[in-house]
Amino acid sequence: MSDVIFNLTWLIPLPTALAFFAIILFANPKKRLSSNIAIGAVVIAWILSWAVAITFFVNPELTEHPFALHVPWLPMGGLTFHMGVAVDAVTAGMLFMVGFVLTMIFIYSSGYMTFPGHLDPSLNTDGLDPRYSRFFAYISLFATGMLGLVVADNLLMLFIFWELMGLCSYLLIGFWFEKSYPDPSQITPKQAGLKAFLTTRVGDVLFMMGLIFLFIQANTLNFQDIFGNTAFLEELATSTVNLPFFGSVSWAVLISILIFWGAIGKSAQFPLHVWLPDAMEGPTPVSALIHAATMVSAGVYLIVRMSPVFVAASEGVNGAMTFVAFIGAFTALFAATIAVAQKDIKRVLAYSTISQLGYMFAALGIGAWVAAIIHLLIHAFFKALLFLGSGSVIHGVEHGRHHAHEHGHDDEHEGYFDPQDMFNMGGLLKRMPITGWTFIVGAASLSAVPIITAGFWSKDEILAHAWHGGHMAVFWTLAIAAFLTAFYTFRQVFLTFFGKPRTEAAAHAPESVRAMTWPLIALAVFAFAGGFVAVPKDFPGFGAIFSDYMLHLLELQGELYHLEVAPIPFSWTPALISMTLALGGIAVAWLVYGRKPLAAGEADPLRGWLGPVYTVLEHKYYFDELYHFIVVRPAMWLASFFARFDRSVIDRIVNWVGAFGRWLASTLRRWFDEYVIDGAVNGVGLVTTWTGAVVRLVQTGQVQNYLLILLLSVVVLLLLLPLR
Amino acid sequence: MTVPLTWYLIFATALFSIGFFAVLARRNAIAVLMGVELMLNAVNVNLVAFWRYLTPEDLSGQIFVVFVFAVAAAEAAVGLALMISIYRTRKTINVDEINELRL
Amino acid sequence: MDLRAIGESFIAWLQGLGIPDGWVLFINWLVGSVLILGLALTLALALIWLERKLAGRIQDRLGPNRVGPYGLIQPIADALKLLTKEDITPAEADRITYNLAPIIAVFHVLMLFAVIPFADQVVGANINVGVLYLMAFGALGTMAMLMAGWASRNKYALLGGFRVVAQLLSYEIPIALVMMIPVLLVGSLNLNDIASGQGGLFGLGWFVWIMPAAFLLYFIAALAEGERAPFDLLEAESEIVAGYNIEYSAMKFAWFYLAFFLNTWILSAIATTLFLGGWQGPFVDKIPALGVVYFFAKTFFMFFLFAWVRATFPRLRIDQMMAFCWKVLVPMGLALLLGAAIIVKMGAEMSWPGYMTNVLLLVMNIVVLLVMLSLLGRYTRTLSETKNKRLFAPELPRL
Amino acid sequence: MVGQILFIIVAAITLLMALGTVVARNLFHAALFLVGVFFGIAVLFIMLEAEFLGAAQIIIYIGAIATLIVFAIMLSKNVMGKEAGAYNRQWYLAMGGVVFFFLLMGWLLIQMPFAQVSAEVPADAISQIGQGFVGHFVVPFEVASVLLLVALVGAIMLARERNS
Repeated sequence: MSDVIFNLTWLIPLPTALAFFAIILFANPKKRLSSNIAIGAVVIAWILSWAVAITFFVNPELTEHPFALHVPWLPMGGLTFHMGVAVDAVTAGMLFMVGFVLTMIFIYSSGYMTFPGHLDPSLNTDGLDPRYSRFFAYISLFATGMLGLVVADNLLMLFIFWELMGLCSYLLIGFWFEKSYPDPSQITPKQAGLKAFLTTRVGDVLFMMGLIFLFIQANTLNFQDIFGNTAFLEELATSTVNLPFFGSVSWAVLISILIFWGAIGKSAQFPLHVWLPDAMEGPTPVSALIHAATMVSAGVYLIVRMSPVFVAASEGVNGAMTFVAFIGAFTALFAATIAVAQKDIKRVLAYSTISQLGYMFAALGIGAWVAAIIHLLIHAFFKALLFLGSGSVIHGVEHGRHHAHEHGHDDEHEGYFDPQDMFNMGGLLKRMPITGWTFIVGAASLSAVPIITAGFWSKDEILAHAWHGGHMAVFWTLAIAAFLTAFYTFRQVFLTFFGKPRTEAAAHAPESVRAMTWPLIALAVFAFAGGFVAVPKDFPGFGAIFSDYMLHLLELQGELYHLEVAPIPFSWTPALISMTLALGGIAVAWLVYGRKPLAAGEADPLRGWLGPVYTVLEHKYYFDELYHFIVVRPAMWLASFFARFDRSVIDRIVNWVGAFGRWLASTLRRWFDEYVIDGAVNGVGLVTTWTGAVVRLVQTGQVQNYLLILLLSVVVLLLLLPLR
Repeated sequence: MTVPLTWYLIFATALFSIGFFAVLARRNAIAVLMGVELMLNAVNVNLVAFWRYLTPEDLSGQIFVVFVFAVAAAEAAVGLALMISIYRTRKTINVDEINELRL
Repeated sequence: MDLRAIGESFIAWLQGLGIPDGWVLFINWLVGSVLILGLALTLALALIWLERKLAGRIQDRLGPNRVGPYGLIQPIADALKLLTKEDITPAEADRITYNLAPIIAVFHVLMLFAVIPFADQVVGANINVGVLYLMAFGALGTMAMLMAGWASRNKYALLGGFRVVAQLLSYEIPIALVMMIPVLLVGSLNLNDIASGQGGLFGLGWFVWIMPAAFLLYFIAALAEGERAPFDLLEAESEIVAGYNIEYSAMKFAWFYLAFFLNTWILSAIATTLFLGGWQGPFVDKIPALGVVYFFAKTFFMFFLFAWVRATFPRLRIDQMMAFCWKVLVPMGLALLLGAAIIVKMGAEMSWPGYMTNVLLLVMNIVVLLVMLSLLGRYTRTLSETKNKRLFAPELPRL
Repeated sequence: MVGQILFIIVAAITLLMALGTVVARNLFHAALFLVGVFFGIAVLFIMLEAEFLGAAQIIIYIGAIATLIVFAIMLSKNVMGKEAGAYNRQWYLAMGGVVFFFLLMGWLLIQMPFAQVSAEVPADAISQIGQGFVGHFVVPFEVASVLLLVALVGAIMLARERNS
């Protein structure tokens, strides 16, 4: 039975791919039809992925023999790339999450992608975005990429789907490419898409180099062939290579670091994190789907997949894992600090995403890959929920603004009204109860409110690992980040939902349509309850009820790949620290923003208390400016230098050569032309005429002549046979 | 099996040569087509003889003959249709009078 | 009373005379051939009388009744008359071809007798490609008529020759398709096997019961193959004055005449073998000689049907004849063959009980027949509507 | 021995018929000789114990192809007249080439050793052929059917009266 279901695995990415082609080729003019096709396809994919995932969950013994199915694809000399699918515990978990989240966001999008405020309303015919169909085509293609990435059984396919997602990300960030802002320093969707694409390109190039090195070493890119082969991993860890500047490192370290750069780019880790906040220029479902739940977590997924290589990399020289842990922990804290000072509702969430992904990488770096994958899954649920909630809020505020505009309560005295600015909101809980409460559930989960939220269990797992493994630096970094997380999350909640409306738009914001609220509710359930798969076994009370199922499954899988996944004993110290920090963060947020809600036009109280630090944080540590200075400016300067060089040196040489050529030509022309060229042309003509006259005799136009010649040739050949 | 294989082959060669002669020398296109049919039949005889004498267990030889039948039938149908068509326009089907392809 | 035993005892007797084996075989074949030939020629006389008599009765006449009792000697008298008449060859005729044509015409029919199983194992040549053999020598007949039509140097004869090609070649396709169906059901091309595959109590195993549409199709196509009314366009007296055999007279005409009647009888015999169970009948397993009786009874019944149709139906127009073949019979034959193939194969794969396959085949046949009839009905309705609308319809709807 | 005599008789008749096909000035006679050749080859097939092919040869070549050829002769020639100049100008060259080709091939064939096996033909040869068509040779079989269909349509299109 399970085999029958697993044999369907390869079908999972197919419906959405077909939906993409169907929409692009046929359904484009019909908007509702397009969205229905896309939703139908993703629902099929969802059913298939849950069928596969649940089949896997109920048969834990399958972990010993993961399902794999592949067919030959690209023969390359002696080797053949295989195209195939594989299902193991990680895949099953990802399928469970991805299928569900995709479906929820697709449904949400069908409500969200109504006419945006910045466009000319005269274009509006049916209340839908002018490129509604195209949007669904893109996200269908994206869904294909994500599902394909999850089920792929080799790195080449993974890379292809990875890049496919990159493309979709670019297309979707710049979806509203005609949008522009009065403030020229504010990034437009077009620029944001370009920025995301180019930034991730840095990581992807390094990733590809890593893949090439790995392929050279392993002669295969199939997961099981690489990870199941301990001898090979051993060899990878011991054989070394000499690099300039870095000296002698093992192949494992080189490959791991290169591949990790791919993850850094995709998951927006420091220092390639700059694209993700700007990616918020895309439609909010895209932010939820790509830049919170699925694509950015693909980096984490990749590193989880590659864990055996990373473990091998840290055997001799303890380089790769430490690097991962450092990048992760640093990013977690770094992004959390920035998030504190943002005023755009989506940017806060974007930095929060970066921060949470940092958590996962930190967990991977300290070897707690089980905790990382669980946090990945749970984070996807609540972060998707938060993003969708923020989208709902933005939508509501925009609608409220239109409403207020029509009724003469205009508050656009500053000219441009930003519907994403939290300081323009307030008191929305009353206007949008479903959005509000689900958002609060997501926020609680993100802030890791103890015991009752999913986020608590997964985050606690990471902290416990760090504590138990003695990685104190990592532990404290993450702990501070956890405090900040709780603070900025509830800062957001209080600013948005509590107090009194600070603008007319917020005062008139309506609750969103049902297509948007139902996915919120569904996701809220998971954001709340999903964590119980990660309750440690010996946690008092709960541990006995929830039998630590996911951990168990993943541990079995770890054994398969020879990863050490000894379950850590529960200890109170880190748990209490994490509880305290989370509740403390919420409490501080309440003190600052909740107790005395801000009035309209009032500045952030933090600005006064933090002073210049706040400005630095508000400007994201000036990273954009830094990159502008060290990368963009030199590149521009170099370009203009080369342009000048081209004009002043190369052009002159060329012109001189040209002038000389013209002189030479005019001198030689007559003589050369008359005798050589004319002679050659006439000669060719004569020879052609003469040859033609001779050869013409052969072509009689009569088939039988030709056949006779054929016969005579065959006879001659046969006669030559004995002479051979 | 008293007849040696070589006899069949020589018979087929003779038939083939006769057919080829018709193809080479007859003026009428239908006669040329008949020559082609003779050649195809010679090939069939060869195929069957080889099948019978070399690989009687494996019936590929016979199967190939059936394919030759199919090709011959298609060739006859299209060829004769062409001839009728040419006859309508040129009032002749003598091959040596049809030399449109000459320069 | 086993007929096979008679043959074997004959062989044994010959061997007892001390004749070498090769010669025994030769004599055996010779005797068999002579027997079959004699049977065929005698049959022809009977058939001519029978058909004329039947046609007479059906058309409310007496038919031949002057020579002999009930006119029984009439065919012999006719034969004698033909033998004594002047044998004319047109001056411009292509002599060899002209003389060869009637010989081939009779030759191909007589060759067909060789594979007909008159009773169990009583076959001239029990070859394992019997059905193909029938088709092969059936095709030879076209050649004979074409030769006759061309060699006569007569416009009507040539037109007859054209019609021969058009009609016989076209109707060979549905008849070949439908002849393949019993082959499919039995799984053998051997005619004796096909006949013995239709056993069963009181003829319930005859293929006509489970493939009635196929039988009907065979019957219609056989009418055309046998150049019989309503498909006797090849010789249509009122149009092309007897067609390809217009110039033939005396004995050469007699050959064609003979070939015509024997052909009809052979077509009946094939129908009997393929669809009516051949020599099968009650108690035939006890007394094998009964098989001959049953076989001839069924064949003559079929012949009676042919004669009946000939005596009652008017002749078709040539375009109707062609259209009927290509637009009705061929699709129907294809549908039947495909359906039978699928059902037989499914039955074999899923190991259904035999009656299940048979019932399905019957249902399939009836469905095909009904679909065809409803299409034809719709066509005739539009035809009559068009006629009603405009009295002088310039163009009839195409079938 | 009997087989050899039989073969020689059949082969000789067939070759004479083939020569007749090539030599006959009257195209219709040529076609009739061709029918004789086909018949002789069918006999040879049966002598080679390929009864299926023998029957198929008669059905297809005599029943269809020869009939078609005769039909085409009737449609395309002045039926009542004789053909003048049956051969083109290169016929002596062709004759020489063909005879030389035959001698050369015959010489080569006599030299050639063949690994003959003397096995019986399988009893279910016909069903094996059928299974070959829908089994190992299914693709060529389908291609052949497409070829025949295309030939059918093409022949109709080519031979159709243009102005009707």
